Amino acid sequence: MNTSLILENVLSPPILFFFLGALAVLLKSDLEIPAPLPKLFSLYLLLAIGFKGGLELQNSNLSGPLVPTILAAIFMSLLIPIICFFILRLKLNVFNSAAIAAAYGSISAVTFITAESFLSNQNIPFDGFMVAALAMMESPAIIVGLLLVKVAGPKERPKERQMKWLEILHESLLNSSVYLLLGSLLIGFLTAAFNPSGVTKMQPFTGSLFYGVECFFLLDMGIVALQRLPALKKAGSFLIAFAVFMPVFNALIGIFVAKALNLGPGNALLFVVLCASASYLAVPTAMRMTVPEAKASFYISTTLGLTFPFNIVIGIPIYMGLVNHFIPITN
Amino acid sequence: MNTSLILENVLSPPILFFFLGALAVLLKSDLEIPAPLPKLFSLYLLLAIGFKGGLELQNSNLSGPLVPTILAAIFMSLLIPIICFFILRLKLNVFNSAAIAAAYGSISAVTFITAESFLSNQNIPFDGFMVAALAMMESPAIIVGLLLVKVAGPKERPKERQMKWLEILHESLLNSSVYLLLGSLLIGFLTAAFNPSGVTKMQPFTGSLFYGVECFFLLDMGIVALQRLPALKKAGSFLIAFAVFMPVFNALIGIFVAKALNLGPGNALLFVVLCASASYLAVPTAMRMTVPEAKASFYISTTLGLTFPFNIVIGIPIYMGLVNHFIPITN
Amino acid sequence: MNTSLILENVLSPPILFFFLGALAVLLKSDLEIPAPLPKLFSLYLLLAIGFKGGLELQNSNLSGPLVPTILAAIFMSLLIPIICFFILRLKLNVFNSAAIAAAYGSISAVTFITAESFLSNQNIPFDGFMVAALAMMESPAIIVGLLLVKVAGPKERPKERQMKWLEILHESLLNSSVYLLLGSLLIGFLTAAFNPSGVTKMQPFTGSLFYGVECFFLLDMGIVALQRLPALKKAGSFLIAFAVFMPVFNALIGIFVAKALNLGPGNALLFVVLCASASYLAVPTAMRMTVPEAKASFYISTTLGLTFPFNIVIGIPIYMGLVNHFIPITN
Amino acid sequence: MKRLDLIFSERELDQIIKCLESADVPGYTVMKHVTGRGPERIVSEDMEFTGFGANAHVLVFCNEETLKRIGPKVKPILNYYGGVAYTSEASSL
Amino acid sequence: MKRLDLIFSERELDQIIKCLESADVPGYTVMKHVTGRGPERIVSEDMEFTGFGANAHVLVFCNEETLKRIGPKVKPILNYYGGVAYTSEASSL
Amino acid sequence: MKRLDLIFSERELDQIIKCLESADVPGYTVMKHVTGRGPERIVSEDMEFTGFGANAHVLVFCNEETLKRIGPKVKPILNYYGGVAYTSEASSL
Ligand SMILES: Nc1ncnc2c1ncn2[C@@H]1O[C@H](COP(=O)(O)O)[C@@H](O)[C@H]1O
Ligand SMILES: Nc1ncnc2c1ncn2[C@@H]1O[C@H](COP(=O)(O)O)[C@@H](O)[C@H]1O
Ligand SMILES: Nc1ncnc2c1ncn2[C@@H]1O[C@H](COP(=O)(O)O)[C@@H](O)[C@H]1O
Ligand code: NA
Ligand code: NA
Ligand code: NA
Repeated sequence: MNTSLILENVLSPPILFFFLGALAVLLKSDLEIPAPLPKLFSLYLLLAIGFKGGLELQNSNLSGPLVPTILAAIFMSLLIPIICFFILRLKLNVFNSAAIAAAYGSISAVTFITAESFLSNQNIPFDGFMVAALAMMESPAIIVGLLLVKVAGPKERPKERQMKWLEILHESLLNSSVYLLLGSLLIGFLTAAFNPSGVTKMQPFTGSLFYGVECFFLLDMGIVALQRLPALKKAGSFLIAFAVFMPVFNALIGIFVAKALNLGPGNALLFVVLCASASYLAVPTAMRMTVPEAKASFYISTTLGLTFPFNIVIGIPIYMGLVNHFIPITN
Repeated sequence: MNTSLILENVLSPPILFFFLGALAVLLKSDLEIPAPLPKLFSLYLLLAIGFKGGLELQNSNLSGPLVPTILAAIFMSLLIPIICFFILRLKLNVFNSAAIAAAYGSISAVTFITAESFLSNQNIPFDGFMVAALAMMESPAIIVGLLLVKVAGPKERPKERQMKWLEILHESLLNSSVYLLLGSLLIGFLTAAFNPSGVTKMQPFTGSLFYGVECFFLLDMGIVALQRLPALKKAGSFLIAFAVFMPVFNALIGIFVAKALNLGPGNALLFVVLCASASYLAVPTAMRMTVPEAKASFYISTTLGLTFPFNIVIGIPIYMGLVNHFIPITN
Repeated sequence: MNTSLILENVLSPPILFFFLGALAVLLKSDLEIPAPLPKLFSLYLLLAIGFKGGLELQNSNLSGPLVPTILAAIFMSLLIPIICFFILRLKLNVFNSAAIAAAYGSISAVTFITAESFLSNQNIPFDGFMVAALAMMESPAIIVGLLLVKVAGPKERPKERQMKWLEILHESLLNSSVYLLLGSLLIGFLTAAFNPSGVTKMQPFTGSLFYGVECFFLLDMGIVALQRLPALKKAGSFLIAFAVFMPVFNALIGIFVAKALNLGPGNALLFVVLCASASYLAVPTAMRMTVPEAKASFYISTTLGLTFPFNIVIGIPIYMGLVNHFIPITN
Repeated sequence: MKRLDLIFSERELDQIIKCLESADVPGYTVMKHVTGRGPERIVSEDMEFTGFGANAHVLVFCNEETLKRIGPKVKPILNYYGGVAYTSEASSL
Repeated sequence: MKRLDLIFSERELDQIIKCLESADVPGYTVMKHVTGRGPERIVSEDMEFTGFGANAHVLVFCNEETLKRIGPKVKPILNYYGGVAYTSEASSL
Repeated sequence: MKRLDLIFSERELDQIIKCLESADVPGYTVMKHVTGRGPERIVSEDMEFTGFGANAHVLVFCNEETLKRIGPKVKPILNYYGGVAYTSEASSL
């Protein structure tokens, strides 16, 4: 069954465009999407995800499994980095371990929307408010990562590298992707509440266009991800194994939490995908600023070069299979 | 009543995104919309405004209050800079006064479309041909500004700075934003007249997408406007007061002209907004070329840093209140 | 009759925007569409053309005149460069002749979509699978061009300039525009076959938006084309005549092949336009890499400065007139 | 061999290039979308969309005589609109 | 007159400019979206959209004394985050 | 310390960087989207979307010996496809 799910997933436009981008790098085609076009797509996607999430949050009346789900999501984004940190410490120093751990505690918005597309292809319902969970998982992971450095790092860190609390909060809450996502969420919420005609007028932009832009962006992500692979090879087999097995492990924890939360299969998959995915946007930029001792190539090549493709291509259908197995449909 | 109008206006997506951008600067988030993306949005908006205006111009059969309205608009864009000039001369030199005066005589297309969104939110009808008035108000203000320098400026201006008539006309009619707006207007007009199926095929691009791109652009405008504020503080309290009171004053003149023209409340608001708004695109670039003696930070920080936010956030609902008060609905 | 067709064609938004761009250069307006925005439009157009072509290819069940048409298209893209080469050799050296010949053997995707818009304006049906013919005509022309250099070129070409077969195939099949077009075609095909809901979700992006982006891109092409004209004047009257008469000549050959293939008037026009159009994207970049001895200004100013505008403005309606004349409608 | 660095507003690019051409430079290189601050004005990226905010950085490698021809041609423009010009020594690789 | 070329990650741009301002430079020029490789890291264009991948190239023309004030201010930043600084001779056109 | 400025078409960027790497440069900086004119061709921004119109400006700071290794590697490429290379003196801040 999983193979048929994988096949269905692979034969959807976003994943096919991802492959097209990756293949371009493999075949040394000169296809490129010059800067700042990828930035345009990523700004658009964050704005649209946030806005749509805000609408649905409003429509959900903030009721049902919303609050426990969000609390569980925050909990996961605190727990996962700690688990990751101890595993990574087996081979890596404190700085690299903390930075990678933070990335895996956080989320990848594009993995999330790929999972949403997958669900709507399978006609499995899910709640838009899951976007709120997504938005809430970015900052805690960053904070845990920085705390790990503070607690486990060398005491003789030069003075200018001693982090101040304010800086940590600033990096974790106000870095552009978190800020735009949360802001758009709020705007979507307010618009749905006070200005329903505004929702209709936004729909062609944030709604109809979304899938196409997603494909365009995934074309670029295919290029970018494959260009990270050489760095991953240099990083060694420990990190390669980590980048594939850690998401699955995190997904498994996620499934049991989802089950405990009594989520339906759609929401459960999204929750699991949030746990399994790793950040290559907000967290890396925050780490770059606050823990320059960590090797950027480590946390980028693992998250972007391997975990991201793994999740969107075969992870999502595998997680769906697991969800179907562990969470009976009567839910 | 005005407060409720202000609230309704503030709770619409474009204004909310404007605030989101402004807040990003205040909170020192690293959110930015890298060049040339703002240029993409502004080119798109000009093209779409022009095209839609052209359609409506065609559909209006060039009849009704069209011609007197346009003549009155041109008159206002000649009158306002002269009034502004004499006020500004109280404190500023000829060059700065003329440049700022020209900016306030001209218009801001984004303020105009925000007013249109406001009207359609309030279900108040207006005529698309008002775009033609908008298009006609850019050039005269530039010409008056340059004439003011010629007439009131020092006689010993170095030779290379003596403006030639051709150059003045070139700058005022062919600078990119005026040109694209007028050109798209003409294309919309011709398409509506000779190729109705072309209109339908353009609609998803120039029509459905418009509101969303407007929001995206206003997000950037929020960033840009707030970044102008420090320069405004340097410019002093005279200019700060000017940037808030002049639009209201111009709006009041506009209301009486609108009343004399017998415009309905929708068209009246748009007319008033044209009078009250100030240019930060066409005029500043034209002034930069022809009157380099004027301080760019003066005319940009006033128009963009204060008048623009003032107009779109509270100006428009205030003007609507005034229109409702002075122009009885039986009109 | 042709004049009325020309007029109808000229009064469509894409052509009007093309004129607007060209006029901006003539009048020295500072209108410009800064890089990489034109790249964004061209990537989008290739992606959308390919995707839509793939859908229609799937829907056509690969049956009917598809295979003979594609074979004939490949044949034309081999034949035309050879004819062009011998004509060009009358005045130009081997390198320039081969490079220009290759450009005319290949195709211009924007000319093609302008022809499609023209047909749908005229309510003349055509088959989407013609895009497959378009995609197949890029590479052969490049290969012929390089072979002509190899065969007819000086034997003492320095060693580093001796082309390897692999390089030729790489340049002709994997340059970004061919690659993106073919890849999107395949993705469209697969999506239509296995994931019909994916087709619906792509439609607002690849379908509804297309006409508007085409207009925007043609605005830029107007600017770019007119900027090529001075170089064309330098290139001399032989090349100027070539750039106008060669397309017509190629179109005539195309008409007889189309007649032999028994194509309906819509498909026939598209086939003829493919023959008549010349590449300014894939071929020039390939030639630049492999035959740097050829003057880039020659092959760009002819294809982009003259043949492209000629085809989209008056070529297409003329070819339509010829098609109507030579291919009786009973077909 | 000399190296000349010119930095000024993009709006004057055409004029400056005309000067360079009329001084018969062997070539030049243009970097656009450059920002900065001079003695008076800050040129910032965020105003670029208005056709306002960007500088161009033009680089010319030429011999001493050509440089002498360039000076009197570009200086008036830089004085009028703002901008800077610096030279240094360079030699062909 | 001296020419100073600073190359470092765009993320440190604000900090570096503050240093320059506090050293009272007469002006500076910023080129963003620059990529490259240093002794350790490759900075590549394709990661630019993440806010990660681009360097800034800052160019300052100033006199020797100003340069001496700049050094101690920017060097700690370059040491902390990476980046290079080179000077050469220049003279006004 | 030496400064090397290389300007050539973006299409040759990978090749040139390979040369630099094989000459063991300590680092390099790349500015893309650069335009200009050489003795023969004008490289203009408006053709950039075709993959045609832009140059790259590559900047290398290195010692004299490294520079000597670079020369013979990059010159054939510049001769074949066009492009220029100039050196000047520089010193670390
Ligand atoms: N001392 C300097 N060093 C580097 N760049 C400068 C310097 N002074 C001015 N510039 C550049 O030249 C541009 C125009 O200068 P100005 O018109 O004098 O304000 C500025 O925006 C800077 O990019
Ligand atoms: N030797 C060099 N020559 C030119 N640019 C360099 C050199 N070394 C470093 N850079 C530039 O400085 C940036 C930061 O260097 P680093 O932080 O030392 O890796 C690199 O990405 C390059 O753009
Ligand atoms: N004398 C020069 N000074 C500055 N840049 C130059 C010079 N000559 C050539 N270039 C640059 O090098 C590029 C390639 O030169 P070429 O291939 O010789 O035409 C040009 O497009 C210019 O950007
Ligand atoms: Na996670
Ligand atoms: Na006004
Ligand atoms: Na052809």
